Amino acid sequence: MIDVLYFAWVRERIGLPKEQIETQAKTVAELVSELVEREERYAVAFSDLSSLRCAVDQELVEFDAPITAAREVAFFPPMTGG
Amino acid sequence: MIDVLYFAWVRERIGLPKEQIETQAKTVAELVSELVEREERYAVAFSDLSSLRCAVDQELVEFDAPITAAREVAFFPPMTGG
Amino acid sequence: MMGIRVQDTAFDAGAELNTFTEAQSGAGAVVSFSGIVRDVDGGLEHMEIEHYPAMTKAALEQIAQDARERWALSDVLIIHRFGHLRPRDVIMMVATASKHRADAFAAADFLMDFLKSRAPFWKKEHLNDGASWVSATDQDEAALKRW
Amino acid sequence: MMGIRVQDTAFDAGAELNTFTEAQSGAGAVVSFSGIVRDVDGGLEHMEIEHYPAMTKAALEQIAQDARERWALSDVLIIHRFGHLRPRDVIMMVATASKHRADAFAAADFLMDFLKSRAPFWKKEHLNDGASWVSATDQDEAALKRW
Repeated sequence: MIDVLYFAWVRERIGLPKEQIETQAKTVAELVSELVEREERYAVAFSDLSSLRCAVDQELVEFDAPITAAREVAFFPPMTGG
Repeated sequence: MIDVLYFAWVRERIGLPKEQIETQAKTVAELVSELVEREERYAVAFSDLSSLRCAVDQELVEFDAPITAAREVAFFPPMTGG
Repeated sequence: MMGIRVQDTAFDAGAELNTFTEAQSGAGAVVSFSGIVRDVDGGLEHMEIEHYPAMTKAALEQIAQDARERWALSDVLIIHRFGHLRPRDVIMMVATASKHRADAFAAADFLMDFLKSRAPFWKKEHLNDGASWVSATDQDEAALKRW
Repeated sequence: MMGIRVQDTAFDAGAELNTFTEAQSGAGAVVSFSGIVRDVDGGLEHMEIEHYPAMTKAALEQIAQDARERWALSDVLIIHRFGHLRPRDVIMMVATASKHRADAFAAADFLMDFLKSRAPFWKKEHLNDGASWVSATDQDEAALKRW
């Protein structure tokens, strides 16, 4: 089981801030593929990966990052701090 | 008659902050030459013009600037504001 | 030294600047930056800032640490709000202290570039006629390449 | 807008920053710089700052005006002390406000470079073992060439 978090418009499109997911995905990209196949709202949220960023265990990573040992994966748009 | 002002170590070497001078000098440089011939303390203060700056009527200028219409000439070391 | 705060309450940027300045010994230069909620053509009702609580503080500490490794800083302060903000509210501030001014200036500029694109905050503008998430700009991403 | 003050009394940099920030409408970025009297290896008793009263304010206004012509600034503040200062006293501050942060940062940096070498102030350090005028550095003069 892995915690998956969504922020900003990703959260709004998927409709929840956090969920626990049972997955065999080895990378963030594989996790995305699994989610996209689940329901339309995931397919919409993940339709353009270039407009998304992800973090594994609170570290910014690329989509090919491994998640086999991860406890938490987060998806969000490019950040707009400051 | 022209007001001549001295600041910082120029003031200290010449021994006064301001004096009125009767001069026919046409440029700052000519005024400096006149002053240098007056007394040793002026010769000391003006011995190295590259370490001095001057202003005519409160505007920074080069030593070849005209002073025929000037009311005030000031001499000082490079500024150290901020 | 280094101070990092993430909070939903307002803070007094001037008081923070004074406290920061007074805490320094040996610094000759203090630079501060304040980011302010701009009204969008008079139509902004409020701004909502979302963040990633488990990640935010560590991300800001990392950015501050990177700045400390690049410049001779005696101190760094970062305060960033989240939650509900109104036009003209101060969103965040950074302050840097150093012996000479070039370090404090460069570090504050660097901190802002990285805060903008690498700290997990997202802004949503609630306008008279609807709400929308603020988009990151290519310019913000390009700014990172300066360093 | 533009505020220029030359004074022998102390000022509250934080309060000035707040007043400056609150006066802005439409600005998203405020940058401030404070210059602080550094102790020189523990030996500084006080610093004396001399200036050229008839020229100082006009020179600062010219520098501020130059900054306003180069960047999109909504406001500029310069406060500079003269007279008798002690270690850790704030000598001077500048603040700049703009819509976007790049303008405020560049303008504050520019103001400081020109204040340093083109505003008629001279610093004298009174140390335990004697007094001496602070020398301008080649670095200060070189900094002007950046602009």
